[in-house]
Amino acid sequence: MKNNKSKFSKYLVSGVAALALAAGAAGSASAAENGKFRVGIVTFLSGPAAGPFGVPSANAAKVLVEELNKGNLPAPYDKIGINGAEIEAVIIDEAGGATKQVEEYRNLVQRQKVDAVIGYVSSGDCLAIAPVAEELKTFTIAYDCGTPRLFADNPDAAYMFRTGLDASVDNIGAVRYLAATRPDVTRLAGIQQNYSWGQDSWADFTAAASVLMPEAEIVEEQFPKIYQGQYGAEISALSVKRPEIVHSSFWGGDMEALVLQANARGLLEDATGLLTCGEASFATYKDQAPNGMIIGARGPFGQFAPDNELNTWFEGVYQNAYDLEPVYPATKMAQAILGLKYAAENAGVADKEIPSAEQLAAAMKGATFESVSGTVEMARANGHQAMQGITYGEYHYEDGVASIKNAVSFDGECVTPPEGVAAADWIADGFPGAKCN
Amino acid sequence: MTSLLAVLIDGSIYASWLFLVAAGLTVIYGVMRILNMAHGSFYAIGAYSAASLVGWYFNNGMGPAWVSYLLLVGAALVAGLIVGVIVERGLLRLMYGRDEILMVIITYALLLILEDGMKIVWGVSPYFAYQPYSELGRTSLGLLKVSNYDVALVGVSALLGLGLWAWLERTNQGKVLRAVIHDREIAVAMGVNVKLMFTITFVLGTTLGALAGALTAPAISVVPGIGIEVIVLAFAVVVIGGLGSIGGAAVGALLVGLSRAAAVHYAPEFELFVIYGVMSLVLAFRPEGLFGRTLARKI
Amino acid sequence: MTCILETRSLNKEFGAVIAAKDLNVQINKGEVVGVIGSNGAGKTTFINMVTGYLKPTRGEILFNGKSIMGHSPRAITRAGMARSFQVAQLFPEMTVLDNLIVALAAAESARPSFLSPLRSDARIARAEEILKEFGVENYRNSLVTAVPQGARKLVDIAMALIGNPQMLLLDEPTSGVSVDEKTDLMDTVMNAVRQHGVTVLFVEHDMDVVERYVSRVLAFYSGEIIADGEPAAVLADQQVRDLVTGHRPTTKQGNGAS
Amino acid sequence: MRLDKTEISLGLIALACVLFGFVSPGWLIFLLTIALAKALVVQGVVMQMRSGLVSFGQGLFYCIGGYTVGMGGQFFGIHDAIAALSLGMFVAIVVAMLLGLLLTRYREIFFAMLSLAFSMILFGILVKSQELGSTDGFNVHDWTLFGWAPEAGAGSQHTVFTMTVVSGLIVAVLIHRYTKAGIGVICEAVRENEVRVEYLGLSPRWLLYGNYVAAAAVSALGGGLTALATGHVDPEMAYWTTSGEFVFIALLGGLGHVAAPFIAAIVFSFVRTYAIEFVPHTWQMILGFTLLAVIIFLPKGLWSLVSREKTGERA
Repeated sequence: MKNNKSKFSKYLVSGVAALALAAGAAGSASAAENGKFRVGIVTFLSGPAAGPFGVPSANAAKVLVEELNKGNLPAPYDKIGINGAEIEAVIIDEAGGATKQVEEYRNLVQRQKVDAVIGYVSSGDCLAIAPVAEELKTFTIAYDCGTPRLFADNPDAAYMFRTGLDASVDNIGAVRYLAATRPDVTRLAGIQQNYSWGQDSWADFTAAASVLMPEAEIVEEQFPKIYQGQYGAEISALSVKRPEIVHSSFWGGDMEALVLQANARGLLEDATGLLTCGEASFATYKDQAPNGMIIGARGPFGQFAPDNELNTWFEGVYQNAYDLEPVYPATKMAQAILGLKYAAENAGVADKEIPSAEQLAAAMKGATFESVSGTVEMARANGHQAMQGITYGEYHYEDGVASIKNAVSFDGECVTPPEGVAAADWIADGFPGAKCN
Repeated sequence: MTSLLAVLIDGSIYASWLFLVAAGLTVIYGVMRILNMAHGSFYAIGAYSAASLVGWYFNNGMGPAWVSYLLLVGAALVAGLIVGVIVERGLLRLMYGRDEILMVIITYALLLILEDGMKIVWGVSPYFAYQPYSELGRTSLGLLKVSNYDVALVGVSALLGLGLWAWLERTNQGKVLRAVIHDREIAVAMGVNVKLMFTITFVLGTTLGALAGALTAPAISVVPGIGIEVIVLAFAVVVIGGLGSIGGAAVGALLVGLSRAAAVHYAPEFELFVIYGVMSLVLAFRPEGLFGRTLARKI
Repeated sequence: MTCILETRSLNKEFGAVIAAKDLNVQINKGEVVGVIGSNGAGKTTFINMVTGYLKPTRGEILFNGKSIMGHSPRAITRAGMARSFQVAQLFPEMTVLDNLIVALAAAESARPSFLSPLRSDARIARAEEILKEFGVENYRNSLVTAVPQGARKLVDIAMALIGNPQMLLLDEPTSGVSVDEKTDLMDTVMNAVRQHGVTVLFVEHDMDVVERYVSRVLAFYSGEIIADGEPAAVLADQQVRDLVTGHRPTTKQGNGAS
Repeated sequence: MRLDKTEISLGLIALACVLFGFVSPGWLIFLLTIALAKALVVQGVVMQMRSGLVSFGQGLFYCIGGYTVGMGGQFFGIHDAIAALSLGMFVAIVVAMLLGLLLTRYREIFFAMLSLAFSMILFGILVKSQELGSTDGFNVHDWTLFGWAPEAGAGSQHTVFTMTVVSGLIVAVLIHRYTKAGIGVICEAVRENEVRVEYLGLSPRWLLYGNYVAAAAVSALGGGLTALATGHVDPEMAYWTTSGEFVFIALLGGLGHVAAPFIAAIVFSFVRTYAIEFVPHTWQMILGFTLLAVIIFLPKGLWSLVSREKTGERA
């Protein structure tokens, strides 16, 4: 026994020493002193969010970085890489929960020495990362997560930015679309995944509906478990209440399964579906979604992105590389990368020099930059949150071709609460100061 | 009235699906005393095989639609057979005789491997095989419209359950298997080839899992992670019914299915807790599950 | 003479099988009682019921005049009735010494300590005395799975005796032990028992062993007691010879000791 | 209090860790903090494994510890880290005392499944609680230590690291004594032969109950420290896959020594971190193969590499 004990401490001490060595080695090996601009890209590579969001985003990042490094983009992004420095992307899986993501974020910044991080689909991950970004003073762009709490909980954020839209915009926009195209609707129902995203979406939607469509009533709401996949009972419960609109913030496999099942059982013939994330599966519905189903893209992304030069170019290279049209998560990733490039090239540093996080943040704050989705104004949350309009439209499928019809766009100021006002308060007060076209 | 009818219909449909998922799990446990955490992965493999085969069938020159039902089942049988044999011969065989809990953890490792393995084979994009689902149309019962495919699934599930029961109770092979379930040592002493019985059982179990996946595939989008979601559900059903009991799995599935449907219609806020609530309640009064056997140690 | 253990019309049914039928037994303090009967006659069932492992279907069990029906085995053990097992019930991953130390700690208190070490010097010393008393000191540091069957049986009995019981029930103490060792084993056990002044009831298949040590014999057949009395009288009883000992009132070989 | 060799070694290693904290890079400190905090949860799993029970729901107490620390600061004005951690352990003890009444009736698979069910019920409750941020959880910040507020960033990171090492040391010493004390050894005895324990006049159920409650407290401490270190809690802490990870680490280390869970947690963190970096698409597969390899080649866990104790002898 005695022998074992002393051997044990010897092992442990040598273990600790080995760790220290490994740390030192890893530290020096990946220090970003090779003149490249290192960007950490974090999105889902495994689990149910990988297919609809993570992989299109990672693919967009890969193809865009490749093209940027060749200097192939149209102006104003025709400079090679970022500010002339070649981009090196470190792609990390977002699966595994917030604790693990905080650990991986620290690895990215402190071990891999990235100059900026772009990522995060999950709101929980965004919320956990935000204070760490401030602590580590690292320029970070949340490209997709939608929680309003990102800046509400971190009002003094200096290094955290979001180029995607706040989720309340999705649902305010959805109600505005209904009010504009179907003003006579009176029976609303909803089915949401039972987690923050679904709960928040439904709260925003119902609040906005009670203001903009005062005649409408909520006839049924269902909150199945996320990733349940089987919605037989929920569809029955919705059907028997005869709703005219079925709102859902479902995404990915859940959404596709819901559309399949609800369509097969006639619910989507008797009622119109309204899917706030519906565009992400635009290419997969085929004839399994009814014509006239309302879909959104969480902003002017994917099918709803405008026909500007940048977007046409982006759709071209993406289609070339993957033989698919980019869906909204891909567009959003491209937007975040372009935002980073814009900030770096407007940070006032010499060519090929990599700006500091402070310089990047100063350049990004309140900036207006051109993107695949049109002009992006960093006009909310002290210049850290993008403000853009949102578009909804109807899905149509004829002769093997899917298209969008009856698209209606709403300006950013029409669907975004003014600076410093919480979405819930703004909705409750009847949208004071909203500027709609 | 409509909603009571809906609860019954939705409950039975969900129960039949649960039974399909749980049957393989309980068969494997009954004979081999392995609580197979990778069962969900076999489900997912079945779903992927079926969806990719049926998808391919319809994308390349539409043959008659009825062929696709054969393809669904065929894909599941082939996939379950191949994976089952590989896993049983290649891994589990090395592990027999280990602690029951250790076997759970071995299958947990298997789950991690298979989940990523599927990603390598099928990628992360969704697979669809909706044609068999929409082809059968639907039946209207007032406001309620029911998918005929779902109704057919209830029948398939019932037939499968009866078939399994008949096989165990009425055939020689089933009798031998029951002997193994009852007392493995005596079965060995009587000259039963337990190794062979284990292979047969495991392959049967994985094939049942794959079949459940394949039959579900037409109604869902086949994406990564679908297997993980069914494991805990299947466990709950099997534990409620009593580990190793086919009848128990059927009753457990009905109990969970009907309670869940009732919750969705009458008390949606409790839907999330229904399964664990039923399970805790049953176990509190019947620690071995509804049809589990109490085994007092002989001293 | 005072009665220490009494059962009144004790019955046990397993479904259709009757394992005990109207068992009325009175055992007095200081007696050494042998129980004989073929396999399945209900001997172990009787011990299991008396020690609380099996719940009787009907009847009453009194220990020192008080009912112990429905009490748990641990309560009955604490009340002063200990037992051994057909297959020695030990802690297979522990050494012989540790097995005894656990038993010592259990005898001291029903609530084991959270932080003070179990293997105290005092307990080790006491355990070593017991090892010597039972003649198994050579196996002190062996895992119990690595020692011979006889030694294992002795450890099993030693653990039962550690709690200073008033009564000890031995379930086939010599089963699985070679013929030559049986007498040694029983001598060791009976010496220890006599020092402690314990009432003993033991189940035994070997009639030699029975005759040698007991003052009274109970013969079981098919869940019933068919004879009760002096060994010589019981073993000479025709019914016992027909149903239990197989026409051999005194034989050298054990009967059905498998 | 007399310290034995193991305890002195543990103390020295803890001291070395704290000193090491001053020279190592931030990511490594964080990785070690989380690994050590998780190792405390694993200690709870191992304590139960010694008594023969495998908990697939230890995430319950991990989550309770984390949420109590977070809610203490957010809603009840308990900002002192020690007070919050103690409260977390207290809440875990109360919950364990209730659930233990039911759970200790079960063994093997049934215990595993029922503990899993309870953990999932907490998960469900948290998902339903929008005030607590539902699945997004909430941030844990602004905590103090004896009235002193460590500066944000590296300062607080170091403080948590030191606190975790010190807690780890205290728990390790206590568990080391616990396993050698009456309850520890007799819990092992319950695993090996419950019938014999019963016939020694002891109640296996109450032994397991005491052990279950003690394990819950240790795990809650780990959860609380994790919350302080990551600055965030969410319901995923109670999800069954989190509990599965704890069982994984427990097996990786083995039951051989109180230090094993710590070593295993650190090894696990490194394997996972590098797997995610080098094979971002198939890191789970790497973990699966690692687990299989350990079960096949090191059935007594990593600890068997350190200690070649003879199986026939132990003192």
